[in-house]
Amino acid sequence: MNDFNPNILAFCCNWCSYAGADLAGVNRLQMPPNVNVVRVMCSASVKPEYVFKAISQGIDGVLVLGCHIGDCHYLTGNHRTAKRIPLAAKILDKVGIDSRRVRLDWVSAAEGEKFQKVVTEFVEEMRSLGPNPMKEVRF
Amino acid sequence: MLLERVDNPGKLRFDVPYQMAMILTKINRFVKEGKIAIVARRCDEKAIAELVKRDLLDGSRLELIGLACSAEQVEACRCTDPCPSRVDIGQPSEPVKDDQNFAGMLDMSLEDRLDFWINQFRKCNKCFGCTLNCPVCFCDECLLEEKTFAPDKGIPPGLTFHLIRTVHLADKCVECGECERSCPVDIPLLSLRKMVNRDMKKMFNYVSGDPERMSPLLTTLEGDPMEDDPNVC
Amino acid sequence: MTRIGVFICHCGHNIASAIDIEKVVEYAKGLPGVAYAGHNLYSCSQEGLGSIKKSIEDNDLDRVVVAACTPRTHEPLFRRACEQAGINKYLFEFVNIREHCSWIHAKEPEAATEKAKKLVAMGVAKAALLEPQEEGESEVVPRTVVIGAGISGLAATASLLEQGIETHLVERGDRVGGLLKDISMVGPEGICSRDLIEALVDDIENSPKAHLHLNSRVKELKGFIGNFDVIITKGDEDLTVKAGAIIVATGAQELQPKGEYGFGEHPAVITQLELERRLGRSGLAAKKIVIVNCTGSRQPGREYCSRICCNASLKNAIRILEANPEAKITILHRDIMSCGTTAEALYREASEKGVRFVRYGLEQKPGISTHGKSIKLKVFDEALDESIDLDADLIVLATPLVSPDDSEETSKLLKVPRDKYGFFLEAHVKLRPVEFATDGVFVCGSARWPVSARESIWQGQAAAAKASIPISEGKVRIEAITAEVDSEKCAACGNCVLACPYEAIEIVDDEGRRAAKVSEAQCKGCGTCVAACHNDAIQQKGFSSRQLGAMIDALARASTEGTQ
Amino acid sequence: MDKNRVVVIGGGIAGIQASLDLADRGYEVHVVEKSPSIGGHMAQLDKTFPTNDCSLCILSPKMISCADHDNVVLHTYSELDSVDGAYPDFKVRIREKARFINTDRCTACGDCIAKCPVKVPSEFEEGLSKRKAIYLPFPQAVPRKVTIDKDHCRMLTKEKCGVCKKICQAGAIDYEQEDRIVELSASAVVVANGFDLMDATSMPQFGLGICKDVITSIQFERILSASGPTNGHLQRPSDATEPRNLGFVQCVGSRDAKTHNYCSSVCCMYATKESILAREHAPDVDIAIFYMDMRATGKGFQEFVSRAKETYGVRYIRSRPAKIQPANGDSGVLMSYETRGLDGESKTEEFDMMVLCPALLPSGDNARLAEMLGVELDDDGFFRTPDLIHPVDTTGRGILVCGFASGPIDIPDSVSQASAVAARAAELIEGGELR
Repeated sequence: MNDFNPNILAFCCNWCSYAGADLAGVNRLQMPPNVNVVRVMCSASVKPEYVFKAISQGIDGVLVLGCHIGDCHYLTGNHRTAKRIPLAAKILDKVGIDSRRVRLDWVSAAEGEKFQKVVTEFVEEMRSLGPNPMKEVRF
Repeated sequence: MLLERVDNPGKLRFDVPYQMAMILTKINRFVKEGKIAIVARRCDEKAIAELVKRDLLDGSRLELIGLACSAEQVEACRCTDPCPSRVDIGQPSEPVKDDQNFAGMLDMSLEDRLDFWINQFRKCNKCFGCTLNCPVCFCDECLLEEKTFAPDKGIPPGLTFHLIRTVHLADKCVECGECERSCPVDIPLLSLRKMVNRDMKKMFNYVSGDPERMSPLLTTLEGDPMEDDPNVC
Repeated sequence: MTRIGVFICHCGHNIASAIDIEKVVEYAKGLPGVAYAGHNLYSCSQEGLGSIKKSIEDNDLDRVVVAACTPRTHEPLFRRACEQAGINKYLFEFVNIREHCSWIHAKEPEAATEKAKKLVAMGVAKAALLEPQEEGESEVVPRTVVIGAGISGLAATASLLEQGIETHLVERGDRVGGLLKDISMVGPEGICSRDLIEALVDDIENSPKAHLHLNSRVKELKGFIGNFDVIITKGDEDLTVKAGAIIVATGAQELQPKGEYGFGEHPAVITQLELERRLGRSGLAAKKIVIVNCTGSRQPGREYCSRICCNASLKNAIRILEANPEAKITILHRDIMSCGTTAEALYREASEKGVRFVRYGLEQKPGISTHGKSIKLKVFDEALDESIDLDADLIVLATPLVSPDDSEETSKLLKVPRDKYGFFLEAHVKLRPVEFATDGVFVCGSARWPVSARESIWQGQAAAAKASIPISEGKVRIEAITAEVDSEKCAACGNCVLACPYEAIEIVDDEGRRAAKVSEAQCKGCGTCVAACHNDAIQQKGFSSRQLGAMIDALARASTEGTQ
Repeated sequence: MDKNRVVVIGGGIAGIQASLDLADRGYEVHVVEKSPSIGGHMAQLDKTFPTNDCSLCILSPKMISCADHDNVVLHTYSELDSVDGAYPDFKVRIREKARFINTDRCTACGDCIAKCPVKVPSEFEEGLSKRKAIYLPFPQAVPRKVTIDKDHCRMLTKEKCGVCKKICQAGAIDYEQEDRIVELSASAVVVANGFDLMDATSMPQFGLGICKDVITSIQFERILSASGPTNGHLQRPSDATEPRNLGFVQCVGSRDAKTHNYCSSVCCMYATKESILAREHAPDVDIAIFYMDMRATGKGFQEFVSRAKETYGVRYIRSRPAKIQPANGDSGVLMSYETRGLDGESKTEEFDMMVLCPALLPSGDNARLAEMLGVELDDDGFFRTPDLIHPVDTTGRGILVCGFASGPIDIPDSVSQASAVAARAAELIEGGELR
């Protein structure tokens, strides 16, 4: 197994995913220490700009986690997320960055285990992709 | 040129290489009343539709005079949709079947593709020609002139700059090609736009410039997402 | 330069067992803008909070970062401590190194320590750019408008008046009472509905704070919670009422089942509401009565169950039998939906009194044939698994309540959503049943979903409670974490207007310059508009793009430059 | 002047909503909850019908705002000792039972829980897993303070152990703590003490307690819950395997002349919800619901049932099972039931797992509480609300009721009743403009 340690940014919405991450902690669900959570009020407030900024600066992967469709604390915020983030991933692909470096998923406040699963899988995936090539790029 | 009366229409030239939608937004600021007739190619028409959607133009005050582009123009723009909904001037030409200019880019490995684009973007001297001449770029000041998203204010501006422009155009680019034409260093921007537009069609069945599709997709509830796997759409 | 204080919590063993607190403290000291870094055994204990407050004063700190547990439970506590030490509470940033670090990386102390450093660096980067925020207030007009004077609207009005709140009750008809006007007795309790209405109307008529507008409609609604302008129109006259809250109680109507079971063709085929009218007037001559439940409901096109019809059928069957024990009553049904205690007791009573229950299926609906005055029904009885014939001299169709013809108009006027059947859509099906997503506008009774008189009344009272809250307080608190627009940058493209789930943003024209404007009283601070803006012209306070951008920079920097 | 005070009995969703509305209305609210955390039965549910919203996701913010509200005082792990006086001046004595924890010091860090050697069946997990003798009932408990179960703690029963005290760095353990009595006066009292699940072992024909794979619906909620004892994996108790098929039995002990006449109102819908969720967890599981009348009267309910039938292939069988008995060995059950029609026949079908939907009973405290408050219960044991114009008023002035305490009712109706209670309390307190 390779020993590359990806550096990952995760946006979690305050009401579901951040709470789901908290629950994973409360239940002491162990997972790789590569994911750094930024709390936002709603996944719909995550600008694609943030994703691009992170990837362009060499962060290896970006997770965006929100409430399940229908559960959004702000009624329908996450419906927008569901379009913006996959599109951002696709755009990265167009310029030669693996779209798997950006992943959107839904984690509810009761899904500590899902948070663990998403984090673990994503870290594994980033490990297999290797370092973000943008790390080496200087403009 | 804004004419209030046309006495000798035969003298008018219709092959102005400007984007009419963009000009309209400027005219809009000082012509507050009355109807404006405008000669519009298909791309003008679509750009106008995008601006009308966003309430930046008042559609009811516009009368479009449809201008069909010539075969040479179609060829030059690699245009796949050259014919306005109503042809008043010119003869409709056959569209380019499928613009495959970008096919080569998609065939590249990710590594090569990144190399390719990085080399392209390194040429950028941040002249903002692509934004200033874009008919659907409507901000007065551009956020790309600020530091928030492009940490080094220098030239060339880095990858974020181009990615942000790309995502902003995703639900409104009408493939007029003005960005590419106005780029002094020949970055193949139209190809990038076309690739993303194809994704938009595939992911959300969304086509910019379609007046039937009333909402700017990325901000509204249209095209409802799938619950189970958010990454499939 | 900022003077940030960073406090790392041990949380007993909880954090300290996996994370080397000393190292994190040392690292924090070197971060830009940090004037002090320290640690506490339990930051949230009295001692911990005391030491944070003392450090703020001793070191003249202007921003505070606590790295401990989760903001979801502990943020208010630390914010309060900041406030007590004289720092605006929005200059506080929480870093979660317990749930998100020590607890989930318990066996990797080194990696956990490194991660904690990154998280602290990100928190500090954001903290440096935090700005003080004020929670605003806006005045509330101490008056309500209730639309619809059916039983639910009456109950809401009576409750508001009883609480001392001035109320305008707007009814489009010439009498109050709604559907109950046609019903003589309310079941299952068996209460005279006229008494019920009169009791409520007496209350209303005797109150100096009540304004009843009959033959009137709401023509226009503007404004937001605490400050609505309602234009009530009657004939040619318009009246503008300022109100703090609005209650929508526009009710429902009975479906007229054109063409079903000979309705409209044969005089002996009537709806349940017509049966109610006849029972109220003179009683019934008919001896053989068949009631057909679920006429026009629970079928394709109108899938829903209208909730109250089964109980009405049971109540009326018993009533007919009480007046005329010789009557033969058959209820054709698909399921008897008598939920709860009293309704189920009614079902039992009807069975005991001899009402015949025949279950039919949607696949084989009862067939009807008429010969002069007599009517024959052919029904496939699912329990017997065979067809039976029934003679009837009166057929009663229990049809569902449907939304009023003008509900679409009402919905556009009040800017409140409807479901696919035209009933109003509440803010949350489970937990906000009488609220709309729009603050200050409430819904009750059958306008939301078919309900019994009892339910209508308590929902009316519930809506009254909700409406009374901002009025009794006299002001509404405006979220500090709202969106704000830089109108210089705004291109008025309307993306934010479309994106806002609360309709809190509009494009306004300020001397020729069009720009988006956020109604702070309506904004919930979700930030959906922020991500929709192409020009960064709209920002979410406390989560600005500069702040989040700085966190991303800090993380990127930590990975390239390391955290040593 | 002191704020007007209202005492709310019960901290489930009805009590929480009533408290929030009353507190927002400006009254001082004292919530008396018998268990260590507020949240009630709703906290135990995985999802809620008909939208399948995650239950705790929507409840937890309300629990937190209740605890944080300046006008709310929570008395958890508490009960009413007595109520004297009458409207508008009730004298209420609340007994805050000893938790043996100094709650000012406890940070719920969990060190003590990790080290406590005593395990007992978890009430919250309906006995499907164990908790310690010092415990938080569930991770999102409010308040976040641990409690020592004095019936099982070794130190309190045998004076041996003391591990928690040694490990607690906050010094929060207090084995000497005694019950505390809080006395206060109140203008109104709200009863919101919810329901108890009927003990279905009293009906041996349904096999609960006899067959390992017969469980109650609330146990099934916990099995479905991602944070429950099986982490949301659909498993039957006997051998922890995924069942191939699964049955639901409706009206266990309800709509039944021998036990309880009434209909519990919510079982048809939650069984439908649990079926859909089970199919989502295990797409191949075959599900049958045995019922008498399908009762889907709420908003979106009928469509929900149709979805279960059409999209998820749930079989709805109109029949009342006669007997559920063990199949061969420890696992699975045999169910005998009668099919409908004149030539109805007796059938026996084997199920891997059976979920009972027992009657939801008036709280066991109701008789004592009604006597203490001087109000009447109805024939079924719920609080009587005879006045149609005041549907949340009991027979005692100033004593209001909401949620299941007044009769079988679902969550949205409990919530709107709770708000109605706030309106009625406000009417009473504000003195009445009219009378």
